[in-house]
Amino acid sequence: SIGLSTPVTTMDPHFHNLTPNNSIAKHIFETLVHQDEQQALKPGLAESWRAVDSTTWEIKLRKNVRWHDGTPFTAEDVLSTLKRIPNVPNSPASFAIYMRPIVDAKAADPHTVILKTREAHPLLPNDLATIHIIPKKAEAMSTPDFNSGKAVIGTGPYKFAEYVSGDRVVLTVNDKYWGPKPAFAKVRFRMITNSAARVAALLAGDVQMIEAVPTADIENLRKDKRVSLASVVSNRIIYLHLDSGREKNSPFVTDAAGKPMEANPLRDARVRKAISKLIDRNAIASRIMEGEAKPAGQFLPETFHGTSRKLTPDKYDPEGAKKLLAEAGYPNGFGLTLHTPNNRYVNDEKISQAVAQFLTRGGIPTKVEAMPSAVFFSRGSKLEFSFLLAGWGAGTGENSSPLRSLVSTFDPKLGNGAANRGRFSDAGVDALVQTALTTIDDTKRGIMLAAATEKAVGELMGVIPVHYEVSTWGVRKGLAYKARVDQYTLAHEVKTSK
Amino acid sequence: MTVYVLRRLAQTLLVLFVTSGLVFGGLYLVGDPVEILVNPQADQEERARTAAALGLDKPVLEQYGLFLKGMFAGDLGKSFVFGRPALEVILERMPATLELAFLAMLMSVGLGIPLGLYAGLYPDRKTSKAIMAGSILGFSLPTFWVGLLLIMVFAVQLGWLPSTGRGPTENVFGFSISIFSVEGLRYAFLPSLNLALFKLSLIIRLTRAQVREQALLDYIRFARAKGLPRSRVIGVHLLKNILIPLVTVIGLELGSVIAFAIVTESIFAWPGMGKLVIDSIFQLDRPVVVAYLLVVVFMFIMINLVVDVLYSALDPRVRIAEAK
Amino acid sequence: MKEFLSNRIAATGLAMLMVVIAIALFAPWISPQNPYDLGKLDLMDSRLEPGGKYLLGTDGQGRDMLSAIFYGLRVSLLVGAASGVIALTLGGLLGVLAAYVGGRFESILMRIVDIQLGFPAILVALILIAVLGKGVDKIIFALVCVQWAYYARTARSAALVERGKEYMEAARGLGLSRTRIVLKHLLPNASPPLIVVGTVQVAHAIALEATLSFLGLGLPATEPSLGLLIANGYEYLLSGKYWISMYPGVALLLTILAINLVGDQLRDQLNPRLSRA
Amino acid sequence: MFFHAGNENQRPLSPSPVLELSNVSKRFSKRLDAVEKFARRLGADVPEHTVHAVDRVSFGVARGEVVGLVGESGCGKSTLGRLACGLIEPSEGQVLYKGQRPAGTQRPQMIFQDPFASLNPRMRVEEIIGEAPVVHGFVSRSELKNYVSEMLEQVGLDPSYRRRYPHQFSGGQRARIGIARALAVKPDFLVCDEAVAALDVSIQAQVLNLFMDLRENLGLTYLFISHDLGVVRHLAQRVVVMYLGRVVESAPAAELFAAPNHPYTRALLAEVPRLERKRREFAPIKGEIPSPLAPPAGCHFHPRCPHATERCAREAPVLREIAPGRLSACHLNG
Amino acid sequence: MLEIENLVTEFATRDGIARAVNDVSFELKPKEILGVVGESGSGKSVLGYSMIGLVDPPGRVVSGSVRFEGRELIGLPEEEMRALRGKRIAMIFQDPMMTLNPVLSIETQMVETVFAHESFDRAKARKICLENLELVGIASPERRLKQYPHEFSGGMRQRVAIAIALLHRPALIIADEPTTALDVTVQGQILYEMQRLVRETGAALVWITHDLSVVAGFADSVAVMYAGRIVENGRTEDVLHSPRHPYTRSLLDSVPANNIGQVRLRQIPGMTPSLARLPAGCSFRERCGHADAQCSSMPEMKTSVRCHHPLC
Ligand SMILES: Nc1ncnc2c1ncn2[C@@H]1O[C@H](COP(=O)(O)OP(=O)(O)OP(=O)(O)O)[C@@H](O)[C@H]1O
Ligand SMILES: Nc1ncnc2c1ncn2[C@@H]1O[C@H](COP(=O)(O)OP(=O)(O)OP(=O)(O)O)[C@@H](O)[C@H]1O
Ligand SMILES: [Mg+2]
Ligand SMILES: [Mg+2]
Repeated sequence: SIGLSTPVTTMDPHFHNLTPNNSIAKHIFETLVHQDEQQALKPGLAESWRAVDSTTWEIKLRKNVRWHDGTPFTAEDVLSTLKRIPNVPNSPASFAIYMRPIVDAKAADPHTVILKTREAHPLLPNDLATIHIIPKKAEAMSTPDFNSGKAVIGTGPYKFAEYVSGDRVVLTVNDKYWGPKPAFAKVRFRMITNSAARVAALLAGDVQMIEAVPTADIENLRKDKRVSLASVVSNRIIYLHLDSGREKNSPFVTDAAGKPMEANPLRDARVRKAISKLIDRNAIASRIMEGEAKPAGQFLPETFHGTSRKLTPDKYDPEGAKKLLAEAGYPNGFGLTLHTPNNRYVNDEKISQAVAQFLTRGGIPTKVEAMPSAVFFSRGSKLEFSFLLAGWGAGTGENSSPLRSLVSTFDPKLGNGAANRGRFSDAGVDALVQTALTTIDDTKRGIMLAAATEKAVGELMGVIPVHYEVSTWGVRKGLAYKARVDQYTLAHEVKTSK
Repeated sequence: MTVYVLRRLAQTLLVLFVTSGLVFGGLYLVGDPVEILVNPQADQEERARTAAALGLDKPVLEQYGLFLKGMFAGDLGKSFVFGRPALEVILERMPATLELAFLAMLMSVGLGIPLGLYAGLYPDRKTSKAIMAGSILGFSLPTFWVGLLLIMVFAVQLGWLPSTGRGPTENVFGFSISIFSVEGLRYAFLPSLNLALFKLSLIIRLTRAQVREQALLDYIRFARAKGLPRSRVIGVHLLKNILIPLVTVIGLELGSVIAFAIVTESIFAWPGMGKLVIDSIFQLDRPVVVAYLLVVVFMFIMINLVVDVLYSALDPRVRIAEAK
Repeated sequence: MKEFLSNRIAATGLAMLMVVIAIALFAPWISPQNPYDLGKLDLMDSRLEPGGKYLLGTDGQGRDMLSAIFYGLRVSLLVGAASGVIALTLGGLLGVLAAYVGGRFESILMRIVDIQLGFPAILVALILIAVLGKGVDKIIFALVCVQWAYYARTARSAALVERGKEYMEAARGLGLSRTRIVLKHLLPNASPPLIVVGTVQVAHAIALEATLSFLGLGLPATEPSLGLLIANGYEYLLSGKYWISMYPGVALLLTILAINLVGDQLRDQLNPRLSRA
Repeated sequence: MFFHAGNENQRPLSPSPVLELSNVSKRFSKRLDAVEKFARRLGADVPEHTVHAVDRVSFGVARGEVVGLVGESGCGKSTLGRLACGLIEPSEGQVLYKGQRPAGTQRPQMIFQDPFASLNPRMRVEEIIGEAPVVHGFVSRSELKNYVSEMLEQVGLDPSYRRRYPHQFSGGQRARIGIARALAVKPDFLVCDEAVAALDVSIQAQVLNLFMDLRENLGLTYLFISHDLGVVRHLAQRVVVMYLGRVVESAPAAELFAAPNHPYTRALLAEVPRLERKRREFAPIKGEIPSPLAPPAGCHFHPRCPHATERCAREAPVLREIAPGRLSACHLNG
Repeated sequence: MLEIENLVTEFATRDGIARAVNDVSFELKPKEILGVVGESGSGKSVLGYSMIGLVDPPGRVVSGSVRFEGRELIGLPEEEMRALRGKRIAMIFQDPMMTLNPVLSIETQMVETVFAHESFDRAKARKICLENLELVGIASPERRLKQYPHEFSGGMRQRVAIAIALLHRPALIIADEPTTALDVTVQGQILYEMQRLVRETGAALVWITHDLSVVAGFADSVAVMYAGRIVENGRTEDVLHSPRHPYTRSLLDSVPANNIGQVRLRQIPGMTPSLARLPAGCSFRERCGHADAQCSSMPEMKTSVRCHHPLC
């Protein structure tokens, strides 16, 4: 048994693009391109892929792969999948975004697929790593068909056995799987959303593995002989977004005495830098996160593609900050309210409190206002805040994702800056990101992305990175799990250890 | 009586209508579901697509109009999260909640009334004082805290009972029920105890207070003068006279135990409606929340109707107001 | 009063309650630290064990637990008492009135009660937070919202019984006004279950506030109540850092114990048959 | 006292009486529920319980008069008293007090038959008695204490009982509290429903004397419900006799006691126990006692009447004037 | 059959200890009817409760003995007492509204009394109940059985209570003002039935009342109570026709029948003293026309009267 932290809401792999759903889907279905625990691309149902020219990709499919019902896997299945994805009715979060660059898909032969993109799209393989392939006959199946299990036929290491909404998913091993055999014949995923209860279930032995071990229990579990932990720095950054869009009358900026202030100091990069310097990231990582976080200086840990080698987390430097504030014309500081969700990220509200604590001490009296994400994100997107805390997980595993969504100029037409709730805007950054997005050459693209990051974060502080979350799994003694940056909990990756 | 019941049922429709409006308005004020549902990576186009797919791009009044139209056709809309009819999602979870509620009420009524009677009849005994003090424990600590404590003690430390989850289910008349097996009861015990504690205390205290009110009245003395056995004096004469407020509170608690097992269900990972609705509320899954509220309000109306009808059965002086 | 004190348990309860109220009133002067001032907290002192610099240890933010409990008591008492009193008054009155007036007024009121009862506190709190933001006043408002209906029904049921009794007829015969009959005759006689439900619900309000806080819908985390402290410390329960939630829990328990001991005695005294007179 | 013979819609002949009942009926019925109705459909014998507690009663009471109302237990005396005070609404007919429906402070005061049930168990005697006078403003709060003490003394209770609760009194003491409560609002009309039944004779004497004094000094009017004929005889100027919801006879007290007309009245007087009597044998009532649930046809009294004829079983006799100021409902009167 | 000796029952009140029954002694033989009369509040009801063991806190029987059929009732275990109550000793309470349970039908309340002591089948139990209702003059007993107390008039409730007390034909009946709410015809009927019962079953009857005229024609002997004590006790004729205690005398003087032709009834001057603050000595002293210095000590009960200056 495995204790999951968030409920699995559907068995339809294309219905709702959500980590827990995808995680379960990855047991039953497979993607053309796999990602390893570091999100590095690996052959999946596709043995290989290459860009024939800047807009054409040729994908060679694996032979001798069979669906759970015994029929062989072919290019037709891939085409059906691509056809179904944009057309799942009522989907609250579809996978269509990953398909949008593709303008045409053909089967060159039963085991080769040719994809054409509108313009150069270097990230196509990364996108493909999110798309679960379903058999042709499931193309017309509806979401309820999947939930009932009727349509749940994949090629993955596990077969569907049972799904009880809100309670559990049971899978049995697929003996004919082409890849390595999983260690367990039957897996029960139990949804235990309360984190303390999840830990208790692990300690009581009711489950053998849990995901998202709460930070409060890490220290204790580490000492506990019955369990062991597996952790990794994830692809999720916790950052602070500042209102750098409004010239004046930012809603929650006040002067040091708490009276409304017309000028918006947050527009000034020096002020943003000063705020960054006021935060003791090490203290947050060790005290609030109990070591389950790594101070961040950019969007993704350095191991990821497109990150900068030069950027390091800002040092805690109240003196330097004071100087910068004075330079910017705010020697006496000013007042802020930090808005934060309180049920979205690990310890989100506590981090905010700590940040506020540091800023207050550094001469910027800061209040914290926490709210559930249901309220937070709506208000945040309506730009009702001046200063907010949020997080970003780069699903594609590449630095282009945060660059494009967080610090590119808000532009619905291009799909840029969708999560840019501070309305940071810099033409230089935009240009670099835009070019990078159409550069097929990985090295060249990487350099451009790193440069953009250095400018957007290192220099201009479009967002203030705080830390990367560490994802931790707990397993009973005798089991081992290789922690994944994408936070998926994959039963077939659990090994028995001696 | 018949007229009365029929009138109440007619009022029910109106009540449901008002409820749906309130929830619609309330959730509209809370925030935009798209923000929550959509994958954070999504760009503006995908957001717009989601809004359109879920019908959230229309003005809210129009959405409400559409919903009402559906409601009269018996369709409460599809869950945003599950993509299935909201009512179906709820009804699927209902048996789990109902069995928990049933066990919890059984515990609290079955224990609470006798203990309350005892404490009320012998207010000066040590045992009674202990009962009363103990009952304070039952409601002074937050449920979630007590819940975890129960898990820690009975599952982690002692290992007697499973920590979380629901036991194996059997299909009984089309509902999956877990409490007909010993294994199922083992799973259900801690959560229902957790739920029952508060009600238990309340019922003990209420019973005691009512007993203290009534036990000295002349009709009790007369019943004793008739030579009735003590059990009958207490179990019939006394009990029936104190029952009206008790039945009210039991009805209310039954309703609340069904409707708001939220915390207990999430701590014990019990796959019931409460757990569903809290997720749905946080995800702004409006159709589920609306459908849930309609179901719950309907249930409260029914419970309260039964309780009101019971009043006149319990006390002939209470005539249900029937406008002439 | 003399009679009150003659009961040893009740006297202890009263003494406890006085202490609790005193602590709540004087928290700013007797606390070693102002737990609400973020600038005074030191993250590096977080989760220290009891003893040493901080008598009852510190929480995850480096907040002194003792001070936090003192301040939290203040908030919790305010929330519990204010919401309890308002909801009781409002619900009790409306319920009794419904029973007395009957007819359409009763129907409408009771249907509103039905609706209100069905609304989970979470939803009400969430809507309030979205519309009004967080704060003690909002949480009190939310608690009153979800609790008045409960009182209304309890009060109505008791009043329905009393309404049929002869002394009500006598009161009408004296030409007393409706308001007076409801307030002076019906309400006191319908009150025993209300008082029980009331004392329990005050505790419940405090616990509910804790639950809402636990779900992130309660008070601002920077101004913790006892409930919020318990909720915050909750996650440390399994990890051996018991003090973060145990001490506020004990404080809450003692407070509620005191309220109830006093409440029990008061109720018995309000009943002329039981008081030794 | 002003009577209108018969039970049809006649207006009273007299100069406006203070209290006037015309053709008043009160029925209590238990509605059948769905199941019972259905059972009746199927022919089952499910009776619809209707009690004619008061059946087309008309009479008036003039200012300053004392009218005694006597009758068998369960014949509707208390119900009539409640109707007179406007505590219940008549099913038919009209009750007028000073030309208006009794309401608010404009109504006779009632002293209830059941002393305990009519006292609010959570109020102290002081509040029970003093509440209404303070509310209606005849007494200020500061005078209240003295006023209540005065009232208590009037009914023969020690003023130190002021701060007690009703349950701490004996039956007779409770009855006196009820009387004090009614007197405290300075009524000009009192409906005394067995007001002295629970009192021992010495207190009874004291209270009756009080009633008489009040009548003399303040001109109070009384409707005095009692079955203690000795008391009625002593107090009342006129007596109305009820039987099973109907008035059967009414006459000036002296005349009635001297020469009762209606057979029921005669039976009543014959049964009155007397102090001077020696130990005696009691005799059972002859004939069956009729039920208000199923009153006999014709004259309600005929099953017990020694003079009953076949006509009595058929036809209800009308209340008719048999002598000036005397009315009786009996076929024997011709 | 019934011997009561020096019975004392006290209530703890705010003003102090109130002796509601103070040093009461009397005897009762089978078939004897004892009328207990006295001032309201003089402890008549409490005396009744003391005999049947139903004095509730804050009251308690402090001392004395109640012997019934040779058994001491004071201190008898509750279960044995219960077996006697309703079966051998029955009591009819004073306040008819409060004695019947308002939420149970008359049928339930009667049938359960039958079942408390007998194991008949239901039909037989019902039959007994119907007979007894008829006995006390309730018409349509079949239908009345289904009704609830509040649907009865005051007098009918009282009759129901009497019917319940008579169900088992007890050996001792304590009737606390059972006919105050009844008209004379019905009262006559009940007195008749009581007399018959006494004659046929040899029951003894304690008849608490203030209707002296009923006592006159009905009781064999009379006990007059004042402020918790029996002040005069004797054969009915003797007590009523030649009272020896001044209180009894005044009582008789107040009866309306003895005041015919007078506008005002004679009444006893002064006020009943509060039981918790009785004057020292004879309790009637302050209201008595014959009181002198001797009366400041408590008179003994001598030849049926407790008075220093018995009238002759
Ligand atoms: N529960 C009680 N608490 C205090 N005093 C009480 C209580 N019950 C009765 N008493 C007192 O005991 C005395 C005797 O009461 P009891 O009821 O026996 O009077 P009684 O002779 O039956 O009078 P009545 O003829 O009016 O019924 C009264 O003075 C009364 O006030
Ligand atoms: N609320 C009620 N519901 C049903 N029947 C009632 C109600 N009140 C009174 N009755 C019936 O009405 C009839 C008259 O009752 P009422 O109380 O007026 O009698 P009464 O003359 O006062 O008798 P008593 O002298 O015994 O008090 C009785 O048969 C009684 O059963
Ligand atoms: Mg009456
Ligand atoms: Mg008495």
